[in-house]
Amino acid sequence: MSTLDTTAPATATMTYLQAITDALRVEMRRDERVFVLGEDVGAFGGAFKATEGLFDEFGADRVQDTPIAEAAIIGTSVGAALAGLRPVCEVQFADFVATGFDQLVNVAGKMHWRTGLAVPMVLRLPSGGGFAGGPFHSQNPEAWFMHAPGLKVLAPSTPADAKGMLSAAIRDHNPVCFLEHKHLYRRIKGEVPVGEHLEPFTARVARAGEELTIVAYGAMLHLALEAAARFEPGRVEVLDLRSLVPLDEEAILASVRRTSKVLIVDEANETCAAGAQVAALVADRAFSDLDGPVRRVAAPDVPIPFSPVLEQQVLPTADRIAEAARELLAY
Amino acid sequence: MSTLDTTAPATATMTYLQAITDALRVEMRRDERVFVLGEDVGAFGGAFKATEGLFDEFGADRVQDTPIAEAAIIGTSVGAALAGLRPVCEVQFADFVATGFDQLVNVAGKMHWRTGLAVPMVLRLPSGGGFAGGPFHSQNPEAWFMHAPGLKVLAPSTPADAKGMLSAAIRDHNPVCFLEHKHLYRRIKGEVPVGEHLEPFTARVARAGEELTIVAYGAMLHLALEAAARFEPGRVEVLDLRSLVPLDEEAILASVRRTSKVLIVDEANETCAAGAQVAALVADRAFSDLDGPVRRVAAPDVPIPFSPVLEQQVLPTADRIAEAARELLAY
Amino acid sequence: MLAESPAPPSTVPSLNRADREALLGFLVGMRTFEERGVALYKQGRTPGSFYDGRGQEAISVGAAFALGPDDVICSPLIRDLGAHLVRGTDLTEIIRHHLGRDNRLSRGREGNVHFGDVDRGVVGMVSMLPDMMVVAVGLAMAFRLRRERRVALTFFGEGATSPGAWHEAMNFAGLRREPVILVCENNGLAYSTPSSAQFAVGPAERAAAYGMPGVVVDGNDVEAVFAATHAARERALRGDGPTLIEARTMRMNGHGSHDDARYVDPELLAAWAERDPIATYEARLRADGIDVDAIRAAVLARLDAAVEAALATPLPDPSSATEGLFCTTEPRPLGRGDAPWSGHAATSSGAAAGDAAAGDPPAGDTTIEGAGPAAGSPR
Amino acid sequence: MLAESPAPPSTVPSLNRADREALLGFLVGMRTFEERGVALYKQGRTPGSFYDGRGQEAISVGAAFALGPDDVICSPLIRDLGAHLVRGTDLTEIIRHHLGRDNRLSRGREGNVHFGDVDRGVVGMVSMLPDMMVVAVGLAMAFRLRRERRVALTFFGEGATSPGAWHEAMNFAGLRREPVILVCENNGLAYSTPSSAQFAVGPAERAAAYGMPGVVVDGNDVEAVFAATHAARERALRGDGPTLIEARTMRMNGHGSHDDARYVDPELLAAWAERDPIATYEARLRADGIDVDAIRAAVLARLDAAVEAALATPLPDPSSATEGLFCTTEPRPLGRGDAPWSGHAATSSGAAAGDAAAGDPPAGDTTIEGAGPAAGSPR
Ligand SMILES: Cc1ncc(C[n+]2csc(CCOP(=O)(O)OP(=O)(O)O)c2C)c(N)n1
Ligand SMILES: Cc1ncc(C[n+]2csc(CCOP(=O)(O)OP(=O)(O)O)c2C)c(N)n1
Ligand SMILES: [Mg+2]
Ligand SMILES: [Mg+2]
Repeated sequence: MSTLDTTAPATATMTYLQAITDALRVEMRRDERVFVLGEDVGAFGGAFKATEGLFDEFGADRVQDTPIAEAAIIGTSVGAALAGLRPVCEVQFADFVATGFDQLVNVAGKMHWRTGLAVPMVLRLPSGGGFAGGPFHSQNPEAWFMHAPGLKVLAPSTPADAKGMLSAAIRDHNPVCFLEHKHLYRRIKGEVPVGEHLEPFTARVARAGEELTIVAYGAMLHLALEAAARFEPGRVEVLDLRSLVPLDEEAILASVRRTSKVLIVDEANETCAAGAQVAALVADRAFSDLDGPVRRVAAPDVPIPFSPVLEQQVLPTADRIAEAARELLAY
Repeated sequence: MSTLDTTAPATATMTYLQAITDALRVEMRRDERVFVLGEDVGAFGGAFKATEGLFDEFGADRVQDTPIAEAAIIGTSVGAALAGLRPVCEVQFADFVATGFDQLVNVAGKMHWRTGLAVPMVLRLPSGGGFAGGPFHSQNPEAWFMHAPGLKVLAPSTPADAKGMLSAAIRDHNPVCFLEHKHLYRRIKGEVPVGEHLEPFTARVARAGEELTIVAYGAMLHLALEAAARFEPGRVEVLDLRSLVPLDEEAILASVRRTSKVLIVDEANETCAAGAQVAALVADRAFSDLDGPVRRVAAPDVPIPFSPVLEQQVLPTADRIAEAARELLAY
Repeated sequence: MLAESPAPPSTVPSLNRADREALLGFLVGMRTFEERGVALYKQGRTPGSFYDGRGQEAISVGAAFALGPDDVICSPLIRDLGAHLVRGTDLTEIIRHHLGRDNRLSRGREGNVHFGDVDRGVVGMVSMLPDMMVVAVGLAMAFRLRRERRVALTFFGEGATSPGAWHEAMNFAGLRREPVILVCENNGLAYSTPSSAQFAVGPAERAAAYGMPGVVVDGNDVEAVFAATHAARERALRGDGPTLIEARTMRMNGHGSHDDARYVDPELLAAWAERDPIATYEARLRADGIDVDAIRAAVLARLDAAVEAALATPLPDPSSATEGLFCTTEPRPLGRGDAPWSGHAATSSGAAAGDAAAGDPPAGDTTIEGAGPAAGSPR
Repeated sequence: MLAESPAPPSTVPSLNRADREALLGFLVGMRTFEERGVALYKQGRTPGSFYDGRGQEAISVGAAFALGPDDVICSPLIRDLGAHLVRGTDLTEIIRHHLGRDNRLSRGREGNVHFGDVDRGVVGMVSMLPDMMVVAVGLAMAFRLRRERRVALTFFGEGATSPGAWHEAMNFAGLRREPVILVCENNGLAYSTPSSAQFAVGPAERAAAYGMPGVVVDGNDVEAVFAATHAARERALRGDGPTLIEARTMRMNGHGSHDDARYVDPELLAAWAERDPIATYEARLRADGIDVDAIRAAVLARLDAAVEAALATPLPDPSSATEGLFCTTEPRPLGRGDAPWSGHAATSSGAAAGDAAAGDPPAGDTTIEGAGPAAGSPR
């Protein structure tokens, strides 16, 4: 995992959630223009406790509770960003972004191209399913943002990436949608560099292999790794996209050129998902290297059900990924 | 062009826009549950005159001017649909749908699957560019809807289809996003069956060919036909998708299996567009039939510029489609 | 000053002894159900999350009790279980739903208080606040356009008055005088956020900005909520348009069962506990000679049986998850809910609600299934 | 009753002769520019569409005239060309922009009144109404957080008070007392839709529902608009929060140049024509001995030169269309706009606007480029 730091920093074990809080704290200490806002992010520390402790350290001006109003949360952040501040706003669940969608795609996303004015802001989006959240607390809306020019879209899978990419997002001069997967918050722990830590918006080979590339990101990365581990070492490569916009096309193409086969995993609903774009890319620019169809494992096009037995039927599982990998390897 | 009627109906020459008005009039006469609502759709007849004459014939209850409030236009339509009416609402420009996005994707789209309650409503979306409308009056938002389960998505390219598919959408029991391309409104004329006319939500071979399939819909269909006509007859097939949800996968696969090559055209921004889904479908399920890469011509990922010289640089043109077709034919 | 009260209702609704017994049954039904729900959740038997309306029972019960059978509720929210009970939705089905078992309300697709009952004129909520309020205005519009004598009723918290959807719904309702009743449950909190960080001016005061009356009512007094809703319904049926009812109350538990609500002042909670809507109503009914304990016992017996039946229910068939995204058959219409108030009993359509408002119910009442305390308790 | 007026301003702003000449120059500048714009559009030289603010010139001119150089306008809308002129944006650039030629404001990416001027503290609008109002509240928040003495000002039509974004912006502004001035241009029409089909209660009356004053002002009286904006600015700088100014006016042309506005009552138009903001102001200034014809002549000369220069400008380089989606260098800050009112001249920051409000401008004024009639005319 590359960092922009040149010296190897000390690390600490953190959950994915702690890594996020750490990034916020480090960046807020470093740059007084950075502030956070959102529903219940203040003294309460946020619905998931991502902003815990920040109110005490930075006060009410820099850790702002807002009314329930996603369009205003996003839109006032755009204004603050135009004025030179660096807002990091939280939508309580990524699902609710639909109520502030217009400010995001039409105001924030198009501003720089239209006017030359930068909108340095981060929209934190606790996303994804797997814990019986039901149709309105489990969505993965990233493809909507990918289809809206001018937004960067990040979806880290590890604590170190969560910290490094959130920090880099805060320093970026553009509106960044930061998808933090709720189901990783407390389940995933890892070594995270202490202090300042930045990760570039590129993909990363999470496991090397020669015969098949599994492309995944967010929570699906872990299922992809689990599935890959069921095959002999060195067969299945797993590529962690980490960033969806910009999409690291070269890393995808390089991997597929090496392995000749590709399986793409989306937790999101299949149609027009991020994986559809990856598939289209591969089918165009790596066509002559392909030795098999471009396969996908994704949630079918239905809302995410509540009852765990139904939810597991809809969300990709390590079993289904391994099964698709097996078929492709045998193709 | 198939219709559900068994007798061949009389036809009349209509513009694409007149065909839409005709569909509204015929369906409103046929079913008193059908009513239209939207900004300025009443006595004024709508920004594009699609509802012209309806107010005089059907009165203020069935042709309702609304305040400027897309979420309420869509949300009250959901309520009226739950009560058994058949609202047809107009968003003045498709671009503004982002302000009512939440009601569409979270309320309308998920209702039947969640509760068993049907939401028979149509959302008319004047969409697309090509007339110096600039970044906020030229968008093609259909991929957002395709990525939101529970919405049907139609995008006709001819007057007859516009009428037949709008009529069928009004009779459908589900929320339907009906993308009517503004640039076709008055430029495209054709023979349209008079009286009741229904078209199924399937694709249609607009021009037959053996060596390459161009997949397109909406305004792009006409550019695709123009490009195809530059090659010898019988070489280039043009498939008009007409419906994006449901997507006529069999028609796409059948065509590509025959021609072995495919070029997909999107007026929308490239990333995660409808064409990405079509490309992913082909790369998976027609892989063994392919004799060349799955190519796309789409708008690059920037807002649609105002100045015609810039707009023509961004939107697909017949030249660029023909150029890509030439390359693929030679592959 | 903004007008905070509407014209006095043209008829004063009366509640007879059976009505009061029924009201208490629903209140106790909601409380005991939710207590059991919290326990099942803490035992790990309920997936996801659990939300309750402890301390707010009088609002959903009192409001729903004023409705006629053809009226539609769109939607009861997370504090509004009482509305479902009043409409008569089967208790076992509700528990099955909470537990993610197969059930007629949601087929396991939805959880916690995200359910409606199509057959009883109750549209289930979505999470996005207050989207269903907009939908309720649309239902009311349909009723008005068809000249039907029915209303739509919607619930929302004071925090849900901040999103833009609230404004759009208020504007459409007020401008077009839709027959809709807008019940704001002001419990002073939106998750951890107090009203002082939510808005500068209270909800009822804001109603005037939309050309409709805003009525403040004691949300812990079930009869006061009933009376205000009844008046709002009459007004709507007269064609005079919507009413915003702000029912003042207090959320006595955390936002959900995962939330210990440490951020709430204990003294405030203690003060509100004195005004508990059930304890106070029980005392009143006891003083009237009503056998409160019998009502409680009947409610509990039903609850026990329902929990047992629900726990014995299988999980939904996994393959069902992808079925029915689109409606392919003739749409199911919204059905008629129970309308247990005696004032509705004179007619079966509820159209004569105003006329039938005074006096005891006529004999041979067919709207309420059964009689006596059990009638008012949840099924 | 809702409060419709704020406390009287603490200082009464005074306009000297040069100010009045400048104001007339801007008014005439807007009118003549737009008349020329309509002509260019009808000649087919302007792609897309053309919108104008005929009859409403006094609002954007009067409001912008009250601002200090560090204040930000976010955003002038389709009837607000005057605000751009007051801030000093180059006229030739604006015409280039309209014609889709290469230009510094939009590089041909945007058309009609969709432009701002980064260097002059003007953020260009988006079409979605009233999104930029929310952004203006965010700018004001930043000013408050940094304890800067500046305000944000936003414009919106009465029709744009219906979308949810309006409510969210009003709530954030009122609750947090942001230093923002909310200028509602009530011209009675939203495209073809009259106010009677837009809302039940007028915009200024609704301000009280957000805890802020709503001031009604004659939108055809440039000095009245100026005074109301000046008072709102003082209030904001004092930390007392936002003001909604409802400027009543009439849209004298169609919604855009494509619209013949047959739906507007001709008698109403005739009545408003009597109150034309330019004719009435010209009469007043003429009575004061000001050489109105000289102002007109100077404005016209500048306009002619600008149109000629713009028509000679090349189209943008097609390949530039895909550049610069993302910002890759240090963000450009918003610059300072012209603040031609003499009351600002005492300081260059505009911070002492209130203090410097009375009396003639000091000699050696450096804020206004040049002097006399031409100073107020568009560049
Ligand atoms: C649009 C939207 N944003 C955020 C949320 C998350 N959320 C769920 S409940 C809640 C608080 C609601 O407060 P209030 O409306 O007062 O209802 P109460 O919980 O007090 O009954 C929030 C913020 C939501 N459901 N919808
Ligand atoms: C959210 C949104 N919906 C619809 C439109 C289309 N539209 C453009 S201007 C307009 C009328 C605006 O009326 P008003 O706010 O009164 O401004 P005016 O044109 O009178 O200056 C409409 C409906 C829009 N721009 N934004
Ligand atoms: Mg509350
Ligand atoms: Mg107007």
